This record gives sequence, structure tokens and C-alpha cells, in this order.
Amino acid sequence: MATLDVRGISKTFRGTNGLVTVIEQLSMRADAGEFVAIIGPSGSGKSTLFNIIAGLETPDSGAVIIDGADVTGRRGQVAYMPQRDALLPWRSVIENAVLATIVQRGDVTAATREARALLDDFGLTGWGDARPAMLSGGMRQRAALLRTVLWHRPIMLLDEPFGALDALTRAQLQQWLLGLWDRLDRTILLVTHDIDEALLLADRVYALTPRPAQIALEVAVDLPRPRSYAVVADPAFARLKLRLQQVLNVY
Amino acid sequence: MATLDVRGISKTFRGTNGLVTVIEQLSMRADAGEFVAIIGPSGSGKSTLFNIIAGLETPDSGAVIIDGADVTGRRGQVAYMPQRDALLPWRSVIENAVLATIVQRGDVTAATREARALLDDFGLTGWGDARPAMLSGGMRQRAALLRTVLWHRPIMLLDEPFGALDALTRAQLQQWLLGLWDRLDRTILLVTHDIDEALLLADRVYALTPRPAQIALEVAVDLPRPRSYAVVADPAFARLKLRLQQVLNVY
Amino acid sequence: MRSEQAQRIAPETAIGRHIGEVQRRLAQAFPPFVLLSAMVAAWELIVWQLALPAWLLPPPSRILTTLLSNLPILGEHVVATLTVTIPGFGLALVTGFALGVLIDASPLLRRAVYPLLVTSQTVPIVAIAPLLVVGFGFGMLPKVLVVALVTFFPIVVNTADGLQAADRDQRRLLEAMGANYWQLLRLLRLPAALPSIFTGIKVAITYSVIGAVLAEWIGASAGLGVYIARSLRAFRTDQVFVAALVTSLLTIVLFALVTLLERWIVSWRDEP
Amino acid sequence: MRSEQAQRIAPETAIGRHIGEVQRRLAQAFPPFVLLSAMVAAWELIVWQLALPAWLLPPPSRILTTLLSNLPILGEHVVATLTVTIPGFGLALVTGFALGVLIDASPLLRRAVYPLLVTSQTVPIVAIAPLLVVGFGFGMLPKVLVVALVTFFPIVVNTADGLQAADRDQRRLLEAMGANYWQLLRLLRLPAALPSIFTGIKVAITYSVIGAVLAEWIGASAGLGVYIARSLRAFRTDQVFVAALVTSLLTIVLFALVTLLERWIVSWRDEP
Amino acid sequence: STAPASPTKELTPVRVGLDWTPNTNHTGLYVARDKGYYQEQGLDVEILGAQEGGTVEQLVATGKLDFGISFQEAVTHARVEGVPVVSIAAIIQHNTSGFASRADEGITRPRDFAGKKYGAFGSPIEQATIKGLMECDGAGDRFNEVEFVDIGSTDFFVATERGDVDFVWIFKGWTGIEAEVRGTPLTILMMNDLKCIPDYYTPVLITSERMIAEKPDVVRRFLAATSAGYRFAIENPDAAAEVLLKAVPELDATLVKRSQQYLAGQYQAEAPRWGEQKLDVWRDYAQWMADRGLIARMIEPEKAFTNQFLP
Ligand SMILES: Nc1ncnc2c1ncn2[C@@H]1O[C@H](COP(=O)(O)OP(=O)(O)OP(=O)(O)O)[C@@H](O)[C@H]1O
Ligand SMILES: Nc1ncnc2c1ncn2[C@@H]1O[C@H](COP(=O)(O)OP(=O)(O)OP(=O)(O)O)[C@@H](O)[C@H]1O
Ligand SMILES: [Mg+2]
Ligand SMILES: [Mg+2]
Repeated sequence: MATLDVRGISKTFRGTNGLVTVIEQLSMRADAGEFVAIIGPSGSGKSTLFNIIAGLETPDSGAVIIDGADVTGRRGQVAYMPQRDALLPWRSVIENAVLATIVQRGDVTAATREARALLDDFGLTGWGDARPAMLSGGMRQRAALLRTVLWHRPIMLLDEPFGALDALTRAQLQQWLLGLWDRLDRTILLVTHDIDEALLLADRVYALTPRPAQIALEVAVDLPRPRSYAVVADPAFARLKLRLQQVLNVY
Repeated sequence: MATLDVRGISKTFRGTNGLVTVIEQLSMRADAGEFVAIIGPSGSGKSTLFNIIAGLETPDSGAVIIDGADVTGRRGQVAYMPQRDALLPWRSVIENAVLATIVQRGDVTAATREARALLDDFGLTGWGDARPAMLSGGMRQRAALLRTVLWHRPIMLLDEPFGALDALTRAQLQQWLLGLWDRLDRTILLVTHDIDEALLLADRVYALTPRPAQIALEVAVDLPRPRSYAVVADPAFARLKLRLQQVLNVY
Repeated sequence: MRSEQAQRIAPETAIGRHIGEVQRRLAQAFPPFVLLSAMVAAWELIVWQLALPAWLLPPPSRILTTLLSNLPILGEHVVATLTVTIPGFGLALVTGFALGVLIDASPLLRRAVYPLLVTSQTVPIVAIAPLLVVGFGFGMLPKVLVVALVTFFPIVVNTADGLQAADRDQRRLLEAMGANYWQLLRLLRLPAALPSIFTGIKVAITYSVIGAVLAEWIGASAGLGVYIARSLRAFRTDQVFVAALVTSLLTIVLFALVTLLERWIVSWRDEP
Repeated sequence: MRSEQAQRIAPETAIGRHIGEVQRRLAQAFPPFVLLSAMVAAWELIVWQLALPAWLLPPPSRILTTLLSNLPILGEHVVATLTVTIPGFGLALVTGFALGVLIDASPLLRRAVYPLLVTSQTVPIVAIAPLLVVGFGFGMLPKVLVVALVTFFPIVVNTADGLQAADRDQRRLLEAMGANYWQLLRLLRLPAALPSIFTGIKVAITYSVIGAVLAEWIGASAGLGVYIARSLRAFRTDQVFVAALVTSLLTIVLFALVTLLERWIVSWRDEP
Repeated sequence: STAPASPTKELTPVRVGLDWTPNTNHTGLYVARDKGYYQEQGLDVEILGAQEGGTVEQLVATGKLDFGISFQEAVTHARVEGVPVVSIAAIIQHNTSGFASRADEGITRPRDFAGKKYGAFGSPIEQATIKGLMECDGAGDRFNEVEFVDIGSTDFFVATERGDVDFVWIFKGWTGIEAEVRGTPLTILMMNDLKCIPDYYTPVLITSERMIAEKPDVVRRFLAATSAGYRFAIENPDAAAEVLLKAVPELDATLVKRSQQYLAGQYQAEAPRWGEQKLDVWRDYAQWMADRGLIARMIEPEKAFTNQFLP
């Protein structure tokens, strides 16, 4: 359990036609054990924000605070599932899954056992020893999610973890993720393009503006837990969805 | 305008634990100018099917027929947007977009002009000369779609073209694609995980079984055209959606 | 392309697969064999046609008979040369790899060390031979050092450049995991560099045997270099060609071994 | 890592950027300069301390004075050597690249041609020197051929191996577009192979000047090789070192030029 | 010297290949070129240096070189293998090589070789020679006590620096002089003083049988001028040294001058004219080689050399 506090972050890249401000004075937070979803237009700066939190990019200004400590630019603080899977082609699914354990000098045997046990839940039964090149797009995404789950950190950043999955597989993994979150009290930040997904999973949703990313709307999702797909029928759900749709479509 | 006829295709791969039959005796067709959507579980064999139609894999049995001619294993017959973008990192967005024109010895200057003119529609204004490494996930996907659109072929295969896009951008590009289809009478096959998307765009939807892929359900979408998002309110839409959901979740 | 033809002939049965394998092997051996035979025949023909004297260009037939009659002596020379080649190449492998990693470690080191390495390749062996002799005498050591000197450079450059080849997304993932320099190297950059490193090793091993032959010029009592020097003095051009032939064969065998090793280690690349 | 420090010092203004650039250059030149100076000083010191005779290891100071006094003669030799180096390396570049592509074109050709290429690297120059002269006379041609022979091989191997590096998804995309062999080569495999090809060129260019020096052993009346041979036989070790120094400097300059060219052409790789 | 060719006539191009880098053995050639002797004979001579072992003889035999510098042992080997080269002049009348050791080594006669380390350059001749010398000196079978260390092309000073090697076979006119220049006291057992192994010519001027048959005139003119060059060097060693140094400035001036002084007395020695060769010398040394199995068969010594073109 950990709290994440993003304070006044700005980031500018050098594009082909001069400078591009991608994030401008953006602040957000996730309380300990909170599930936060982030929705925003494509190219607004969500992945950049995650990169900054993970310490892969240095913000031009602002700070990333975890549990009160300034960790701006520090790596290894959060578990991160990047948008592109980044599976290592020479490692099997299992070997990819235990990568963080290796890096953090954890118990690799235990991690391998854990990974094998999770193959079923991730719909990868029988593919544990396959190299990524043998997997379908959605299977790769699940392997990457498995790797992130085994990267035991109190804070998880998930950049569109279910984008390549069909409805059924997606629903199964969403439920699985909620179970994990419930059990282990992780703080989760999730980037998604799916408003339903955000409302189904999150305690709070940030909607971002187009580039430069700023907060267009912050809504608390006060729907009862545990939630299932039945929540869609809840009038509160419909109300929140409409508000988010309006904000996202206006911008 | 062209018809596509897939006849009794089977495909088996060598996996880590022996042989994996991915497609078994699958037949489907797309009439000239028809928009066909394919929905199926992750890992069922949709991308493999597209690879076979594009001539990248040879089926173990069965044939791919275009306009009555057997083109099994023949390449260059269809425009194909693969699931992973495969943008060339040393080429700018525009240069990637005109790749098919170069390969097919078309008029590259005209294609470049056309690509530039489309940047706006694809939300890539100002990024035409940027290398793929500078783009966000969704921007890469749009660049790949742009490349497929400029790859002028009567038949287009789109493997999850909108998976990484937010609702607004996705809706804009869906409308744009419908416009293109309407104008140019292309035959389009679209793999998607989104039932709404399938029903919004397609004339016919194939639902596939899990691996090995077979046809679980084939439905004609007899909703009036032109369609907008308002179609969601149509009772016929709801009925079709329910049937598809049932089929996909049962399997 | 990879002999799909041959594979299709054989049905998927145990025996069929075996026959197919034999056919495939034969089909693979055939083209180089034909080319080689054609070249040897042409050589023989040219020598006879132009009536070239054997001391200028001996015909293959002559080289073969000389080889056969010299086999007993050659054994000793081959052993002597390989005794220098193998440790020399081993040393090159270790230092080349280490220097490649070192150069890659920081642009500072790269700028400081690279010119020195380039210099090491441009100094004529004859210039440092006296130093080697005075420093290490006439034993095996100076020759091993010469082989290492002649072969380590391609490994350095291919290692240093290969380490730059890692995928950006994969690098960032490992960085996000908090991987330190060495972990990044071991888990990502080294595996990604392997194809390039093997390229360097292939170039290097090609130079290893001839490097040992040249090293024997410094002074040796046995070895293919000694054999060549003696044959040259005695105008036994046929023996010089025999030595060249043996050197080539040794090198080709070593090269093939490296290629096999590469295929085995970098197997993930072959996947469809 | 890339001198972020130095870049941060200078603010984003035109003058500031200029000063920053100068500082950055100085900072870059500093470490190799320090290392070099330290090594030269150590060398000088060792020679004096051990009272090593000049015929064994001349001190840098002696090498420098010899260099200065020999400058007039050296000019001619340098020109003669470069006159052989440049066309020889050019030939190696063209043939090495062509052979690399050829070898890659089919596994058949690979198996047929590779052993011959390896053989070409193992034949001692002394063995073929008479043939070269008989075939091509005493002019520039045989020497140019020797330089090409000595340098083309790393380009072949790095080209052939580099062409295997292309991304599978990208290859399939182009195949789906109906790209033929040459289009695939030009649009995908060659750009993807460029880093590896440049690695080969860097190794090759390192051998080019010394290759020309060795070629002069065949018989030449001017060139650094002639200068070295004469100096060696006259026990003028200081002159041998001067020649080695000049050879190194020439090679380092050529190597640096290739590195610059590489950075310019393979720029897409540097992107963040 | 001889009658100059008519000035209107085109010069005949001639190529000479050296056995080594240019040194004082070659001075006559450079003098003849520098002083215009060749031109007077209607020849345009190009001198090519630095051939590796065995090459010169082959290139002369194929006609790529018109003349070359070689030595008796090589010509003998060459003729055994059917390489048609012929010696046309002995550049130095007697063998000026010898076995050198540092003076403090105490090697004063061949029997002292026993128990010492010999630095071999890798020729089978060496074993037979040392064995022969020791037998002559009454050392019996103590030849087995000589340790052979192969030093390849490493020079005397380097090879003996650490004591890896005690004695080396050198040319007095070059390495011997260099030792004097350096002030390194040497003991040199001169082959010619030991009167044990037959004398032989080293170096010699060679040409091909074909050249002799087809262009005897060119050979004659070439030797006329070359002979004049060596005579000049005999009479004016200092001036000759200057000529060589001008052509090959990389050489060490002191070494060249002192070497030239020494060789002035050696080029012709007691012979009636420069270049004279004797059948005995060719026959006896070849016979010696044949007897020891150093060559596969005896040559016809009278075909290996000729004096007919000497002025
Ligand atoms: N080269 C291969 N070797 C072995 N198995 C393979 C290979 N290529 C694909 N497969 C397997 O074939 C099955 C179908 O893969 P395919 O990519 O067609 O699925 P998909 O329907 O596109 O899934 P997704 O929606 O996840 O992209 C998967 O189980 C995959 O692991
Ligand atoms: N290295 C870079 N150089 C220049 N521009 C960059 C760079 N990296 C990202 N950008 C730009 O920053 C913007 C935000 O990118 P980012 O990847 O954060 O978007 P995103 O919100 O994750 O979008 P998506 O939903 O499409 O993944 C984009 O316009 C992108 O082009
Ligand atoms: Mg993103
Ligand atoms: Mg797929």
C-alpha cells in the first residue's frame, strides 16, 4: 500500500516542427490502495505521464511523490505495464514473466512457480514455455500483464492492459485484477480508452484534455463493490458515463 | 470491387507441446463491396486467417479465392493492416504511408500528396515528417491505418485497426472509414473485439469459436445505412448484440 | 527458400522423414561441391594449357600428391600451429569481448580507448616483434599474443556496436524495473548483441590460423608458417600451396564450428 | 550519459548554446587526451628508467624528433601508400557489399561461396605474391588487389549477417505488399542491416592502411611499407615507430570519418 | 667505360629485383644508375626492392624481372626445382658471413658451439653447416649439444639481448659493422677463415636462361655498366656510400659508410675482375649440399653460372 502524488508535472518534447508541450502543470494523486483510471484522447500524454512516474523520463518541472518521498526520475519504484508489450523474444512466456524478480534479486524459483500457477487464469495454459513469436497479439498482452503482476510493487501502472482482448477474456482478467487488488491492496493506475472499463474498475477517474494533457474532469466512482458487469444497469453508472462522454467528446 | 472466398481452410502450427490446430475447415466469404466483421476470442486464429488470405502463410488445406481465381499463397492481392503496426523506424509517417505505392511502383509523388492531405483526418497534423519513435501508441496505429488506406486494393484486411484509440478518435475514424468504403466500394474484412463496432460498421458479422477457429455464428446486420452512433438505440441492434454476446460467451 | 522443395518430397512419416533428411543433406552439399570441382578442374586445365611451371602455379593434381606424400610431416606442423591458434583465439575472445563491453560502458572510455585499439591493429607485427622477443623470448607466449592481437579487434567492434542494437521499449522496461548497468547488459543488451558478436567471432576465427602462421615468422621450429618459409626457400611452390590448403581447411572447420554454435545459441532468431 | 552535464550548463540561447558546444567538445577531447599523455609520459619514463636502448624501444621524444627530421621523405611515402589504400578500400567496399548480398540471396550460394571467401583470407600473401606480379605486373594493381583482399571480408560477413536482422513483422508487411526480393532488400533489409554493415566497414578500414603497407612488401619503391622495411634492415627502430605512428594516425582519421558517416546515415537509431 | 650507345636510340627498359631492402651489397647498381652508366649503355634501369624469400628467382625466371639479386644456395635450389635462372656475376668474391656471438660469450672456435644456443633463421643448411664446422674442429658428435632456437627474421641484437640465443649466423659487412657502430664487441667466426665448408657466392646477380638466349646484348650492356658501378664503389667507398644514401635516405649513414669501407676490399678481392665466378665454387658447394641431402639431386654446375657477359 502506497500513495502516489503527482505534482505540477510539465513535459515538452522536441518535435519535427519545434517544441511540443505534452503535459502542462498536471497534478493527480492515488491514495493507498486506491484504483484510479485515466482516460484521455490518443496522443494526449498518458504514456508520457506513466513514463515520468516510472522514472523513465524526467519532467521539465514538477515532482513525483510516493509515500511522501520525492522519487522524481527514480526507477524501480512502481510496477509498470507499458503500452507495447516489450517481451524479450529470446525468453519464454514464463521467463519473461519472472523478469522483475530477476532484476530485483528475488526468489526466481518461487516466481516461476507462481507464474506457472497463473497461466490458467491468464488463458495461457500450455504456452508457458513458448517464445513470444508464437503468441497471438492478445496472448502477448496477457503475458505482459502476467509479468507486471509478478513484479510485486505496491503501485501498479497499467497502460491499456486489455486493449487487444475480446470481451470475454477481458472480463475474466478484469475480474481477476479486481480480485488481486482486493486481496493485496495494491494502488493501481490504469490507462484505458473504455469508459465502461474505467467505471467498472476504478474508485476515481481522471479525464484528460488533448495535448497538452491537463485534467479535464475528476470523478469519484461511488458504485458499490464488489462490482460485476451488472453495474452497467446502475443509474449512477449511466450518469457518470454520460458526464465522461461529454467531457471527452467536447475536447 | 472484388469478392473473397475462403474455402475449407485448415492450419496447424508446431507449438511447444506438440501440434496446435489453429484453424479447422473454416470457410467464409465477402461479396464485392461488402463490409464483413470478424469477432472471436483472443488466440482463436483471426490473425492467422488474415495472414493466410494475405499469402503470408500457406494453409495446410483449403483455398483462398479472389474473384474466382485461386490466390492461395499469393501475395500482394489485398491491402492488409496487421495487428502490430510494423512501421519502419527509419521512415517518417508519410514515408511509411506511401510504402505500398513504392512497392507497387505507383506514383509516389501523388501518394505523398494524398497522404499529406489525409493527415488532418487521421489526427496526425504536424506529425507527417516525424519518425515512428516520436509517436504515441494510438498515433502509430493511425499511421498504420493511413498506410493501409493508401495501399489501394479492392480488398482490405484490417486487424483491430482501432484497438489503441480513445472513443472520440475511434468514432471519427470509423465514420471516415465508412465514408471511404461508401465512396470507393471496397470489400473490407475487419477483425475487432468490439461488438458495437462490428454492428456499427459491418454488413455481416462472423463470430468465431476458440481455437481451432470455426464459425460459431454468421449474422447479417440489416440495419439501415448510413449508420451513426444513434444506431445503438435501434432494437434490431440490441437483438443482434445479445445474440453475439451469447455466442461469444458460451464458447 | 530453405529447401522447401526437398522437404515436400518426404511425407510426414518416420522413414520418409529420414529419407527426406538424407536427400536434403545431399542437396545441400551438392552446389558447393559442384562449384569446387569446377574450379579445381579449371585450374588444372589452365595450368596444362598455358604450360605453367609447377614452381609458379602447381596444378591441383600435383598439390594433392604432394599433400599425400607430406602427410606424415604435416601432422606435426598442424599440431604446432593449432597449439598457438587455440589459446591465441581464446585470449582474443575474452579480451575482445571485455573491451567491447568496456568501450560501450561510457562514451568517455570509448573516445579514450578506441584510438588505442585502432592503433594496435595498424602496428606492423615486424615492428613489435623485437619487443615481443625481448619481453617474452621465443616460446609460445609471443606467438599466442600475436594471434590474439590479429584476431581480437573484430570482436571488440562487433560487441560494442551490437550492444547498441537493443530495442528501446525493452530497454525502458528493464530500466523501469530498476535494472542496473550490469543487469541491463546481461538480461537485454548482451542477448540482443549476440548475433553481432557472432559475426565478429566469425571474422576473427577466419584470421586465427593465418595469424598463427604469420606469428611463426617471428621464430618457431614447427608449424605451418615454418613449413611455408622452408618451402619458399626451396622453391617448393607445391608445398606452399599444400600449406595454404591445410590452413584453409583448418579455418573452414573452425568457421563452421562457430556457425553451428551460433545457430544453436541464437536459435530464437530463426523462429518463423 | 552523453554529456548531459555539459549540456545543462548552457542555457537555451544562441550564444549560450555556442559556449556549451565548445565546452562539450573540450570535455569530449579531454579524457582521450589525458590518457594519451599519460601513456606517452609513462613510455618515456620507462625507457629512461630501464635505460632501454633506442634500437629496442625508442622513447617518444626520440620518435618525435625522428618524425620531424624525416617529414620531407615521409610525405612521398604517405602519398604512395594512400594511393594504394583508397582505391583498394573502395574495391573492397563494393565487392564486400556485393558478396554479402549474394551470400544472403540463397543458402545455396552461401554454402558454395562462403568456404571460398574464408579460403581467400587464409592464403598467405607471400605465397601468392609471385602470381600477383606475374598476373598484374609491378604497378599499382597488385597492391590495390592486396588491400582489397585484406579488407573485404569483414564487410561481407557483416553485410550477410546484418541482412538477417530485419524485424519479422516488418518483413511480413512488405511481403504482403508483394515486394520482390530486391524491394525487400532495398526498403527493409538493407536499412536494417546498415548498423551491422558499418561495423564491418569500421573493421575493414582499420585494416586498409596496414594492408597497403603489407602490399608494399611485394615490391614497391615508395610507401610506408618500403620505409619500414628499409628502416628495419638498417636497425633504425625509431623510424619503424615513426612509420607505425603515421600509419596509426592515417587509420584513426579514416576510422573517424566512417564513424561520422555512420552517425549521419543511421541517425534514426539515436532517437530517444 | 664501354662505347656509349647512340643518343638518338631509345633506352631499353630493364628491371632489377633486390633480394632484400637496399643495402651496401647493392651499391654498384645504384652507382651505375646515378652516374649514368646504364644510360650510356642504352638502358633505363628500375630497381625494385624488398622481395620476400623465393620471389625474385621466380620473377626473373618468368621474365617479369630482367635481373635479380640472389645467392648461390638459392640458385642451386631453384635449378633443382627447374626454375631456369643463371648467375651472371658474383657481387662479392667470397663468403663474408660468419657465426657471431657477443665477445663475453667465449665462443672462439666451432667446438665452443657445444652447449650453446644457436639462433636459427630456419634453413636446413644451418644444421649441416654447424655440424660440419664442429666436426672439422674435432668436436666429434658434440653437435647434439647445440641447442637450436628458431628466431625467424629476428635480428642478432634482439635475439641475443635476453640470452635466449648465444650465436647467430650473420653477414660481417652489415650486422658485423652495425655491432662496431654500436660498440658491441663481437666474436665472428668467419666461414671463409674456417676453411671447412666449401666457399660459395653470396650475393650474386642472376638472369634467366631465356634472357641469355634472346637478349645477350642487354645482359652484356647491363653487366658492363653494373661492373663499372662496383668498380667505382671499390675505388671511392665514401662517394659510393653517398650515392646509396641519396637513393635510400632511410638507411643509417654511419652504418652505410663503414660497411662500404669494409666491402670495398671484398667485392672483387683477389679476383682478376669484379664478378668473376669459378666452376669449382659452384660444383663443390652443390656437391656438399647434395652429399648432405639438402638438395634432392646434383645440379649441372656449369649451367648455373656464366662469366661470358662480364666486361
Ligand atoms: N508461428 C507460430 N507457432 C506456433 N503457434 C502459433 C504461431 N503463430 C500463431 N500461433 C498460435 O496460433 C493461435 C492463433 O493465433 P492468432 O494470432 O491467429 O490469434 P488471434 O485470433 O489473432 O488472437 P488475438 O485476438 O489475440 O490477436 C495462437 O494460439 C498462437 O499461439
Ligand atoms: N520522444 C518524443 N519526441 C517527440 N514527441 C514525443 C515523444 N514521445 C512522445 N511524444 C509526443 O507526445 C505526445 C503524447 O504521447 P503519449 O505517448 O504520452 O500519448 P498517449 O496519451 O499515451 O497516447 P495513446 O493513447 O495514443 O497511447 C504525442 O503527441 C507524441 O507524439
Ligand atoms: Mg499511450
Ligand atoms: Mg490477432
